[in-house]
Amino acid sequence: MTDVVLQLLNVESAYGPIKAIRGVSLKVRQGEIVTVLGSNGAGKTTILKTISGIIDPRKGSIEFQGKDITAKDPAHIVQQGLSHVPEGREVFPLLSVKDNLLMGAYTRKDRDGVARDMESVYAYFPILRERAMQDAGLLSGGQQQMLAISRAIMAAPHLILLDEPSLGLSPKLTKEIFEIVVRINRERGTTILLVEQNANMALNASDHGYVLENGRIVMEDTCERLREKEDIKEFYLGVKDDGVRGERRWKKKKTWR
Amino acid sequence: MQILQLLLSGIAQGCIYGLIALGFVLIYKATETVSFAQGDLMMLGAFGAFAGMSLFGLPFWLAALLAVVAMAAFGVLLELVVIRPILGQPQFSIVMLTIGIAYVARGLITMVPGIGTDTHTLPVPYKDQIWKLGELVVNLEQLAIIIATAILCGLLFAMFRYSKLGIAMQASSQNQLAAYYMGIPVKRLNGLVWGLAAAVAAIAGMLLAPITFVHANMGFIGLKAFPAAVVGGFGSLPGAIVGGLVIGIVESFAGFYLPDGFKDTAPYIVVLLMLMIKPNGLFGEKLRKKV
Amino acid sequence: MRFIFKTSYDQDIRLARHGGHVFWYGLLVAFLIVAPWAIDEYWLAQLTFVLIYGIVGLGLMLLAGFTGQFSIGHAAFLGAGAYTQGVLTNMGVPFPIALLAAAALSAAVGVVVALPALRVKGIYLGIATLSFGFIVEEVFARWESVTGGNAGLHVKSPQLFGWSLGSGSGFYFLCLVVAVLSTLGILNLLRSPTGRAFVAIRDSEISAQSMGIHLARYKTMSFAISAALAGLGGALYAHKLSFISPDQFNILQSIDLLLMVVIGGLGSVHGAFLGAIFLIAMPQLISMGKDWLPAVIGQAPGLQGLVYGVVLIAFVLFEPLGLYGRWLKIRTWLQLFPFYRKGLFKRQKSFTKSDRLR
Amino acid sequence: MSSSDVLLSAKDLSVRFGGVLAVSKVSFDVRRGEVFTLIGPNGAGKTTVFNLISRIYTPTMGEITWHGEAAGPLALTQQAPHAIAALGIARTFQNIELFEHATVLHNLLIGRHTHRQTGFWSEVFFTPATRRAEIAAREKAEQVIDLLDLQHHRDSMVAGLPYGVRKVVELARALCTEPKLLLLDEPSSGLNVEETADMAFWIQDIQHELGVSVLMVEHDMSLVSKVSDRVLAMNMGEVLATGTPREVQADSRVVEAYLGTVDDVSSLRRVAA
Amino acid sequence: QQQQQGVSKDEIRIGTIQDLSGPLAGFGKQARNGMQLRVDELNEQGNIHGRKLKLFVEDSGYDPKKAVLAAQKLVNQEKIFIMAGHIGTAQNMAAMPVQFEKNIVNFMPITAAREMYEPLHRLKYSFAATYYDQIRLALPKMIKEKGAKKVCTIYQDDEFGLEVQRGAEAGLKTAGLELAEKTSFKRGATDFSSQVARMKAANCDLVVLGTIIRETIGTVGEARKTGFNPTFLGSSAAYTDLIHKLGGKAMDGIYATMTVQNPYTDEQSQPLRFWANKYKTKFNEDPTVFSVYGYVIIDSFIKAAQKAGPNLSTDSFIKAMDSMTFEPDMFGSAKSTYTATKRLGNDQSRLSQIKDGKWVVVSDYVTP
Ligand SMILES: Nc1ncnc2c1ncn2[C@@H]1O[C@H](COP(=O)(O)OP(=O)(O)OP(=O)(O)O)[C@@H](O)[C@H]1O
Ligand SMILES: Nc1ncnc2c1ncn2[C@@H]1O[C@H](COP(=O)(O)OP(=O)(O)OP(=O)(O)O)[C@@H](O)[C@H]1O
Ligand SMILES: [Mg+2]
Ligand SMILES: [Mg+2]
Repeated sequence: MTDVVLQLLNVESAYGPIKAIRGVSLKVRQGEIVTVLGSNGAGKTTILKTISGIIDPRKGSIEFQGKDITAKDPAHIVQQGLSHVPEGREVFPLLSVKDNLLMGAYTRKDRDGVARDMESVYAYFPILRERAMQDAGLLSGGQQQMLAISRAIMAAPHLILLDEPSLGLSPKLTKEIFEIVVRINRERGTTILLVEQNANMALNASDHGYVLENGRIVMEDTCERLREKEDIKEFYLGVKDDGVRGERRWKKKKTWR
Repeated sequence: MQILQLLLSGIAQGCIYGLIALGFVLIYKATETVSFAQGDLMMLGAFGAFAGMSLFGLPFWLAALLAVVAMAAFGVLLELVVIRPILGQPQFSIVMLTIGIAYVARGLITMVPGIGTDTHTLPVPYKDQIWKLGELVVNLEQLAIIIATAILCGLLFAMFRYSKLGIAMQASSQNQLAAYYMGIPVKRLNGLVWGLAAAVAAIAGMLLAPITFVHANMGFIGLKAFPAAVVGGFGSLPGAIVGGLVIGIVESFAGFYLPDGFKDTAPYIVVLLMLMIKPNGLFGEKLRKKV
Repeated sequence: MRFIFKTSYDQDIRLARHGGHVFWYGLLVAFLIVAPWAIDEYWLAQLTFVLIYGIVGLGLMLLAGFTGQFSIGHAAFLGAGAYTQGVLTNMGVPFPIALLAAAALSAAVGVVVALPALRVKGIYLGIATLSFGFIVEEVFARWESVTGGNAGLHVKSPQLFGWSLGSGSGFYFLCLVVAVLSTLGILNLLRSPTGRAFVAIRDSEISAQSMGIHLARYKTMSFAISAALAGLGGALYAHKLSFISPDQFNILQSIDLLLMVVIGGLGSVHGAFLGAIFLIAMPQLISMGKDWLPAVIGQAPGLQGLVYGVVLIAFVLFEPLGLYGRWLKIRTWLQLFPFYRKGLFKRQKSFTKSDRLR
Repeated sequence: MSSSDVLLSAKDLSVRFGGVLAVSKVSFDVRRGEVFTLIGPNGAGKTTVFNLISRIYTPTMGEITWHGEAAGPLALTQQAPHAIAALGIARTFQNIELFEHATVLHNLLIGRHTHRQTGFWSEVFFTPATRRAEIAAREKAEQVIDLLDLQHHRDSMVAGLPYGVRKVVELARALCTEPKLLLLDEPSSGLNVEETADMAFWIQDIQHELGVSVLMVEHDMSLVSKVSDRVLAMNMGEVLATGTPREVQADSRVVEAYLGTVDDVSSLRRVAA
Repeated sequence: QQQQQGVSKDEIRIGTIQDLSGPLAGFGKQARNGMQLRVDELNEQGNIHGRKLKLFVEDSGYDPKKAVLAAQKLVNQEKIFIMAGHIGTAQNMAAMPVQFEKNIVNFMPITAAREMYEPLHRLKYSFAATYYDQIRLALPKMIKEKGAKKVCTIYQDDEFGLEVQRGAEAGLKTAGLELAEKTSFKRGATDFSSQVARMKAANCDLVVLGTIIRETIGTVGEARKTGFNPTFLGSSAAYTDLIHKLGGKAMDGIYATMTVQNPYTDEQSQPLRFWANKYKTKFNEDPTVFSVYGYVIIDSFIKAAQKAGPNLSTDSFIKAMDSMTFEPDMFGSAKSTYTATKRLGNDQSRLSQIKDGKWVVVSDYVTP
């Protein structure tokens, strides 16, 4: 299983004059879970948005399943079998929860499959079944996050881009979410590109990881090996010298900067 | 009897407002923009049917059909050329665009030599026919409007409520970004919506033509349909009809019983009262951002 | 590119950010002062109209561009000012007092409009103001004993300390003074807590409220100031035209005013005046262009509307930030020359979200 | 605990939206100078409690009393929504509600609104007093910028800031109102471990150096244990448990509903396999 | 003596402001064409003391503000000698001060409002019998002929409609009657049911129409449908061929006052038919009364300018005008005379009726 599902080559994106990512190259292989770590404003969200065509890159190219999707219409890209769980939920506030889910399956033609997936989504998040007829805009923050993830599952895509799926979820649900992510990956063979602040969880769930700083990829490795790195431990896992750091008020500079 | 007759003409007039308001609501529900061009699209549709009948000598039904189809195509084209390039910009820009489109439509028609500046009649087959129910007089032209309004409203309502397409249209109006994420072809749907709106406008224009005649400024009646849409609640199709009826009936009675001048301002007074009592109209959802 | 190193808070608060500003605005004011001697009567009259509309635009800009409340009935305020001025001047009330009364009465009307407007937003607000505009127009037409009804009202030329300001340049200076003072007032307001409160309401009502901003009060205030400026403009307009009738303050006038601020550039004070220049110059340009076109087109009725619409569409399509936005780009280009990069102003894809939930 | 210690007390709060009882008979006290945290599963009603305090919703039952005034207790439910900030209650929002088309500095200055001293006409003429007031407002805003390390973003438009920075800006804006009670809705969501640690320091600084009481909703248990004095756990609108962070985390119902039993995250791989 | 503005050795500049984009764009265009036709005729066939005519047209869109701007442009920029045939009451009211400031005559504006010659001003000349006079004079005659008992009016809620309504009141007074019902509508209205219902409820047997085209048809049509059949009397504003062209059979029988005759291209009178066809050839559309107005205005100007002599100036023009008499022409207008104190050519009109889809003159000039 080494065929590459998604490949970014030297991608550069900008908001007006501000460059958000510079020369990012990364690869996602079939059946893998790949994670991108990085602090605030590193450009993680920008990478995902560039992939799904929400932002047009200035330079570089993006290939999905061997086809070039650089700067294509987002709807077209999604129809190729790629689904994106955006930062900030982005539910359809005035549609019912059920209609939101149906919209998730917009690109699908198989009614039975959709109905089956609807059931499995309801099984993952029973609260959604309970609120099926409520306007999605009235759900609590976490409930909306569940809905956003479910919507992506409903699309039955080859590749899911997850932007901070655990944002605003309770500790219990956070764990459950990662379980679901891993399960979807194993059971359906869905490839996943994951952006997450909860590095501990992300590194545990994923196969491969990239570290992004100031719009550049500064590190890339398997997750096992990444977990062992000192900087990762200190800045992303927060496990190292708790005592020293606990009293220190000044940010220690990361070594790779 | 007097009251019944007034009620009847109020209802007939109200259906006209409702019919135009349907167009507003259609566009609003599907794109969340308010189209100031709806009245002028209506005018174009009426001119289209007029051209078909008197310039090319087509029979009414054929001309009507052609006008609707042509207007639908025109709507799609319009979307493609002027609206799509700024799709995603604040809705207000699109509202401004529709004002521009209205100016252009009116200007273009007025410029057609020998036709544009004149008033014309559309020789519909049911012209000037009346039914008498006892002392009540029912105008066939108005009856046609009432029936067509009911049918259109039903169809559009069903589309938005039950069809995947209709729901997707609403989805793209509520959150375009998310609609793209779902793979909804937002642009194509948008084209469809404008095509549909133009077709509805054409139907309205042709139904209206026997009553108001065909002329470059007939679109201004749209200004009365705004209050109708607001009274009903801007996002609601049945609301548009009910709002139209309220306005029509109020107008009719105000014209008969109140001093001069009230007939024309009554709709606007009703709107202001409505907004004070029920800011979202009769059928509008109570909307509030959850934080 | 000019970088400004700030060394004191004053620098942040000042109206003119740097020497360049002082120089260019100084030049502009100097030109405006010598204008009556520099340009011929016709153009001076146009310039006067620009100033008058600029004052009205300033008010609408405050309301629509800075507070986010769109009014499609602004002509009503213009009319309120114009009629107050007309009636009072004809009664012999001294000019400055009539002018103040016009502004005050318009402001009062603005407060009345704000009442229903407080609870509604977006399109509902638009229709509420539109309705109000219709009703006010009807009042002008019906209240014949005061307004002269549809026959209209002749307005005597203004007198100030025994001087007649009716003449071209005298009246021009009057408009100039009012315009400059209103602009300064608005600029001051915008750099103070009140102005910030307006912007806060525009961006997020819910957090403005949680910051302690009394939504109702500030919206009302915005309507009142906006109406007062429209009233001032209306008063000057009444003198400039010396004849007012209800249909001068109809929906088309309101839409023109709205177009003016949009084309000028929403959310900038410059935009109000740029928009006014556009509004006045446009018909002139069209009628000039007419002669160049073949008669079938050039002489056809409706051409003006067509061109107007096309220009409006072109603006929205190519310069959504309006004339001011265009100017900013040109300025940046000049400042960066020759280092300007092509992609600098490339528009990113953007996406709309429901306005209904705000 | 004497009653003068209490800053805000909620008693039997309930609110119903259609068929959903979002908050049901919730009572708690926030004491002066403490960090009080609400935890609970998604949809438990935590944000709704905040919205009740900041008067975005009105409770169907129960009352909230504010003890921050010298004049004595005040029924918060009688206050207008915009009056809450003036009492000294500032908040942040779960989904971030900033003034997008304004700079960070501008956002903070709006936070100074309740402290404005200038009148309309003095602003129109920009009198020296107004100028002085403006400078004073800026000085205060700069202090907050310093405290929260926002120098870098002072003049950036909020619309272009990354999620994490916006969270901090929102906190800064709330601090600019010089509150007595600060309501923080999930301050650390979207922040990584390092940034969460910074957030913890800031909350402690706010508590100790500025003497502001904090009422917080948070899902990150490490942050909760580090900064909170007391914790209240909710589920389905009702109170599950109250106590020190340690006590609440040990509560079996809290564990079951909120924390989850599978404790070892590395188990994920095993689940997968 | 200063050089007269707008008059050079070989040219006289005439300005006009028409509605070319607003609600009256149709009329505006026809009036302009009529004026252009006469200007071209003159330039082709001769001159006025060696001077050709040049016509400057501006568009007001029926908006007073634009009318002022247009007037300023014509007066200050194009340096016209005279403003002729400016359309619209409010537009004229707004533009006149601009003209008068520069001593420019407002010559025969296309509006039948009294303000066009009242109060007396040396620069005002008007040619159209006012709506007020038309109705005031015609109504008593109609009442007598039809034996009407109850007279009602429906009028457009603007200065035009009000003039008709005032004329009706004045006319009724001479007949010793009062208005039985008074209804109005706003410009652009399309629904007249409640107004008609009110007049029907008042049992009116004669209705004075302060309406223009669509409103005339709408009102009469609605009345016929509901079985309400009084005598209808309109003003010259309702006297256009569109009434019967659009309204069809239902319009038969209504009366209107008029000052000039509609130039049907199959007209009986030979010169009129010739003229109508010439117009049609040139502009590719049928002429209307507005074309006639435009033509007649320029024609009158030419006559007066000829009389004023080679030294054409505002003063000499006024001097010539104040002793002018225009004889009845082929369009059916009455003889009109001007003096220093009488600035309305004549106040008379004839009654016409629609018979078999065509306007037919049914009375001679009604004199008081
Ligand atoms: N709309 C925008 N306009 C201008 N700059 C932007 C915009 N959005 C993002 N940026 C800039 O791009 C950079 C990368 O942002 P991005 O949102 O991709 O970061 P991120 O890694 O996802 O951060 P976070 O963890 O906070 O979500 C940031 O420095 C940010 O300032
Ligand atoms: N305006 C409203 N209308 C209807 N239901 C609402 C409304 N506001 C909240 N709810 C419901 O009330 C419940 C509590 O919502 P709340 O936002 O308080 O949850 P929360 O505890 O903050 O959850 P989270 O941790 O996910 O943010 C949810 O089930 C939500 O759907
Ligand atoms: Mg991000
Ligand atoms: Mg919450």
